[in-house]
Amino acid sequence: MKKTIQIPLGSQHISLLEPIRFKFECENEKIIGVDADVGFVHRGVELACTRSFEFKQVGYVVARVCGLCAITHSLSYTLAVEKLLGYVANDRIKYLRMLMVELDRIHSHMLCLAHTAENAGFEALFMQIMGDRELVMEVQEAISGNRVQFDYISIGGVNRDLTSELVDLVRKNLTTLSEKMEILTGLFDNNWSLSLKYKGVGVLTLEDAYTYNALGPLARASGLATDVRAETSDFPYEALGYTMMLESTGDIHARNFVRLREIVNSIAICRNIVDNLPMGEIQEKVKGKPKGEEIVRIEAPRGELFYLVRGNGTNTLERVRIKTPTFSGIPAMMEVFKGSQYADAPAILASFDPCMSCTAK
Amino acid sequence: MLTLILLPIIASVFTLLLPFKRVHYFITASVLVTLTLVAFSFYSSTEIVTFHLSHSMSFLIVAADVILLLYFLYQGIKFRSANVIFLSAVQLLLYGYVESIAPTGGPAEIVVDNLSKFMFLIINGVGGIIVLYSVRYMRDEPVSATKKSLFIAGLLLFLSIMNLIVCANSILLFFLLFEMTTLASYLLISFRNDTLSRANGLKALWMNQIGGVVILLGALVAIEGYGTVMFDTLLKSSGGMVLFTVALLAMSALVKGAALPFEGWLLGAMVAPTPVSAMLHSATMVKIAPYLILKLAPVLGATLLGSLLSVTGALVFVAASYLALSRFVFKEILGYSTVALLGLMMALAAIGTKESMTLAMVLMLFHALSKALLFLAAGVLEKQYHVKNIEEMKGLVHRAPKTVGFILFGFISLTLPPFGLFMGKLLAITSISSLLRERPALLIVVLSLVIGSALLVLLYFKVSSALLSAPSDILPTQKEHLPYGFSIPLILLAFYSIATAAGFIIIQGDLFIAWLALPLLLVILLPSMVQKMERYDRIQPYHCGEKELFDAALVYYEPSIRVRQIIYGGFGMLFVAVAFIGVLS
Amino acid sequence: MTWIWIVLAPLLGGLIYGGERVLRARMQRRQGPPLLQPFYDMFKLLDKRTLILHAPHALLAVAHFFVLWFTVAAIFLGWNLIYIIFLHLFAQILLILAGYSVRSVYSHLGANRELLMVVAYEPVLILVAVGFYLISGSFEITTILQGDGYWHQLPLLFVALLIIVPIKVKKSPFDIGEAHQEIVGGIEIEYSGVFYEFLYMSRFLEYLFIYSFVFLFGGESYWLGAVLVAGVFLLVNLVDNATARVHAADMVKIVYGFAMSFAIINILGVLL
Amino acid sequence: MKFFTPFRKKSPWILHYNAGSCNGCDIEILAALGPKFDLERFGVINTGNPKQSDIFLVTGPVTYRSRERLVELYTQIPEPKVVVAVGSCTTTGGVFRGMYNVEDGIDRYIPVDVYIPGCASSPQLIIDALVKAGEILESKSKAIEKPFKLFGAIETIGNKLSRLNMAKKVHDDED
Repeated sequence: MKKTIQIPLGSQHISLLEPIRFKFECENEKIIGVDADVGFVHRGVELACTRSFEFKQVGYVVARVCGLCAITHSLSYTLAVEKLLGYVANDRIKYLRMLMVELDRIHSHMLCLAHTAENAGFEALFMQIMGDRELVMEVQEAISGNRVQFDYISIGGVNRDLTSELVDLVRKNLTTLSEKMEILTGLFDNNWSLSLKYKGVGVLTLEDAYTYNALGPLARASGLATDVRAETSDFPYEALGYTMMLESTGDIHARNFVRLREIVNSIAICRNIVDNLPMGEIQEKVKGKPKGEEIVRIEAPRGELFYLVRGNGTNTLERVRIKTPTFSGIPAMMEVFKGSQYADAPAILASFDPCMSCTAK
Repeated sequence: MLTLILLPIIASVFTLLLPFKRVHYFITASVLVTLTLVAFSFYSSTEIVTFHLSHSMSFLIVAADVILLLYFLYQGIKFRSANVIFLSAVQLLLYGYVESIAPTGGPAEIVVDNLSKFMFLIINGVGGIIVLYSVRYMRDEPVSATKKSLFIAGLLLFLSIMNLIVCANSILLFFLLFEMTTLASYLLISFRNDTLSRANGLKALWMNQIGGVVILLGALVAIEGYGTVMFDTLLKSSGGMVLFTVALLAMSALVKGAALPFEGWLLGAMVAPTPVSAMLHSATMVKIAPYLILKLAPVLGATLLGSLLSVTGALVFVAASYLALSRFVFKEILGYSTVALLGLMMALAAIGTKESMTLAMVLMLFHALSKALLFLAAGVLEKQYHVKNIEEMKGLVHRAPKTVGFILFGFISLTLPPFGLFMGKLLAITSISSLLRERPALLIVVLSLVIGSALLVLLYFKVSSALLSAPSDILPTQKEHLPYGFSIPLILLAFYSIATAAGFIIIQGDLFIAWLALPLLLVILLPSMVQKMERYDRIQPYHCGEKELFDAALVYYEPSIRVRQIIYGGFGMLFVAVAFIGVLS
Repeated sequence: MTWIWIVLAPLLGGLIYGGERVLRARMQRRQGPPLLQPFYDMFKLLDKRTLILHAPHALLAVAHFFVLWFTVAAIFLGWNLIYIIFLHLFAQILLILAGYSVRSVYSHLGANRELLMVVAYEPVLILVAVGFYLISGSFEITTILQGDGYWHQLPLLFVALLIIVPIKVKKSPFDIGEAHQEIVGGIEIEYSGVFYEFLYMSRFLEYLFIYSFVFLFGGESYWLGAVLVAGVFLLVNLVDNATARVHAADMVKIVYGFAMSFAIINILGVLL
Repeated sequence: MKFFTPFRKKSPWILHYNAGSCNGCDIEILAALGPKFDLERFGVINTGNPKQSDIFLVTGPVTYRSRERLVELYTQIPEPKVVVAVGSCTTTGGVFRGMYNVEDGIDRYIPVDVYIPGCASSPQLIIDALVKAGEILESKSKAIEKPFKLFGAIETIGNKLSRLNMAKKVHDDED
């Protein structure tokens, strides 16, 4: 007796930004089995980095692995190469890089929140968050010259300086944004229909988070305290007001809340950065060719981003290995899908904030 | 009158004597034509016919009753069924006592009134067609030729039993015939003689025997209170005990009508060959239930008992429709929907106003036609395509367009205007609404009517969806070969449905109702327009850009065990409450 | 005059829909499309190449539209309310059959949900009709419209109707039948060109159908009816913009738990 | 008909497909639908369903596995239709040009009407392109537009079914 329906979700689907294909085995609309396929976006970036590009270009190539966390990709790569070359950036460069990463985190989290709301059928909330998000986009465009692919970081520094007008703009927009965030937090907490759609839905338990090695906001929403910003000392996060946001329930609501609170935290960090910006050069000459092997971990908006770079003393690198946070998020996601309703699937998917182009490279 | 009863008996003898060949078609067809004509002539005449039974006949009846009960007892012992043994013994004792105190003489034992004439129409019109159909159906059944003949002869005999039961005026005669229908269902359900059939047959036996017991109890009370066993005398008298008798008889109707919690026997009956399901368990035999309530309705109207009965019936309508959604076997789905609609008919009959009784009769007629059609079509699917399960029926419209067409027609006639079931429900809402001010309890009936109808629509279209779901590209549909033995009964039934629907509209004389038939025109026009669509290009369905085809299954709702317990417990209590209220009033 | 209204019914519904899209955009702090956008869409759809899956699928959508039009015409002509509800049910059934008739998963899911919606709102509609009957003594719309305002006698029934309006006009929180992010429009997914046009226009007629029930609560005072319709229209759009889509099961629970019990309480109140 | 053509540009419904992009352009399309840029002013609806779309927005350099889906979706859009290549890598392959799994732009598979440069294309550019696409839409006829290459399912069905006119015609042309 066949009682199950197969429901496809993807590779093209209106609730998806990127191609990923799920095949749900459902009883009525209750999901009992999932089959996932993530390889639609594979372009072969890793190989190309060691064949067709010189190591100085690779920073801009790996940024194209993913548009949402482009800045963290180029930062990780740059840091790795700088370590190979024995270069340590000055504080101003560090602060500027951090500023961009945190701004990127804000816009990425807001996009995720908006997308989750849209996929839960709440169009007005989507519009509201997208409207507020433009405040960050404006700042990013003003600082880097581009809205999405910033190409801000280069080996030995950053490409543009932060002028005092820009500092004013950052302050102004972030103040407005933090007011909006309070409204949003209240909305996410109190809306009756959102609580039906979010609370207790798509629960990733702490054990599952351990088992499947979940990273980033979704691990923190399950109560797993993991954040590279607290674990490494490449950047002075603790000094600039970083706190780790933890939730315990692990449902969509918790993930949203981790993101909401991280946005608030990132706003605070950004303000601290522009308030305490040290003086110094923004671009320094770095000489030599990378030789040896180096590992770098950076907290991208979706969790730990891992880079391995190996050079052999020539202009072309020997190996670039990228491991992205979504890669380990997908098995966890498949586990969460089982037992939930198909009607929730798009919202759960969006709340995991998967980045397929990161995963498939 | 005699024709109706004797002709099937004679025909059955002929069927047994003559070998299983074309001659059976001839016999059954001629029986069908004669019976239908006679029933019609009865229906058009207005006189009320009565018969007195002679003394020897009465003796025969007693003897038949005792033999029958002893046979049940024997079957109970043979298959070690405690329920059957116990109930048979109780019945034997009760029957002996009742017969000993039963008064003799009095009014006629057989009265053919308007209600009986109406029932004749259903029994002979629909039943005859089913017998005709069963000739072709049995040809493919893997049993011996004698058994095939026996089967048809049995069905024919059953017709005459039914013809007699609807004009029985004596409760005791009614009891005998009631038990004979029980016997018929027992024998026909266990016809295939495997373990499952046997078990279901015994289940049907003991459940129906509960009905027998309450009838005897009713007779007992009637004799004690009024010294009569005749329906008409009883219904004319007044006073405390009448309602108790009526309550007991109504309980037997609930059992026969497979109202919850007794729906088990009717569903078990679906293992029997399809003509049996069609004949006994949807078209004719179970109609005894609403018939009995209709007979009792003059007393019931506006009493607490009447309200309780109609509420029970209405709740059965909802609950059975709901339970049906969890089923997969096509015939079981039909069975559940029969249970549901019988509940509705009883509810309407028990309200007891003239209008609601008419509506109950309308529902009976149209339900018999539609359900018979559906069951026969289900039989065709079973024999020709070997599908029983609705999951196997996906896209069957391509393989069997004709049969599927008949099934869809059946569903349409059960749900849409201008067919009788729809009109019946529609008018019922109007007529019950006008009673609401006096009897607020009927609000439950209105509600159940609406919710139940909605659930039934859900059910039917769940099945239709399986039949219709076709892939995008239309290969030329295959020509379906439907043997005449199957197609003629189906066409006859469809024709009857349309004709009666048209007749009903004309009788109503309401222009609006005629307008309601207009959407149907659209449905009829659609197939002819299909040809014109050739010029449009075809595409594949959208599957998110993927190329593989995904297969959808049907929705189903599995009530949890707890919900089931609540439903059965509730209906058990309602069943007991009927007797209780009867005693109180 | 009535006949002109009947012929123009889809256009009237289109205006309501266009107004609603503008209103929704303004509520989301956007400029939104022009008021006549639904008509632009209609004309564009007429000009597309028509691709179909198979003939019955396409034709059932056409039948759905015409039966729905007939239903709306019956409302304008002041027929029996119960007949109208059942005619509407018939139109819905045609649509659901269309959804089932193709081997497309989303279409099937949409049809399943549409069926659930029918099961949810149909009893409430009938109860509303029964409520009108109890006050006015007739199911005929012409008679119902002669009574004085019903909303003070049937306040809870009005609330019950309010709950099911979003189901019928496919608005959050009950837009489960369409649910673009889940099942990409449900039944309408496989339609294109002219045949999608029919489904697109039947949405306009649905607006007229359900809002005319609201209008009836005004009774003989057409002004009151119009005010009620405008109020409900605003309210429904506000709620649409303040809620996410709930599950199908939740919808059934809400409708049966609240709308039905309100309706029953109100009717019992009238009766006793 | 002449009467209807002006309405095409007033209601361009879009279908968005990511054929291997870095999702930079995709989020910009989303931003363009948001309240600041508000594409719905122009009557744009993101239908997500090829059968009701007029404009096919493609992002990404077309990876090996997404090309079949690309063509499948393209054939499901009824004519008149316009294809917009969003972003540098969609038009030429961009930074990914020459990578082993990349097909260097969509115009190897389907005819493109509007190319948008930029990495990533900004919402303003996307709006501009959609307006342009609307104009092109007006000048198109209802004649069948075929992809340059067909894959798998459509081909086999085209062989099997003479009545699947569209696939058949395309197939005949290829032979």
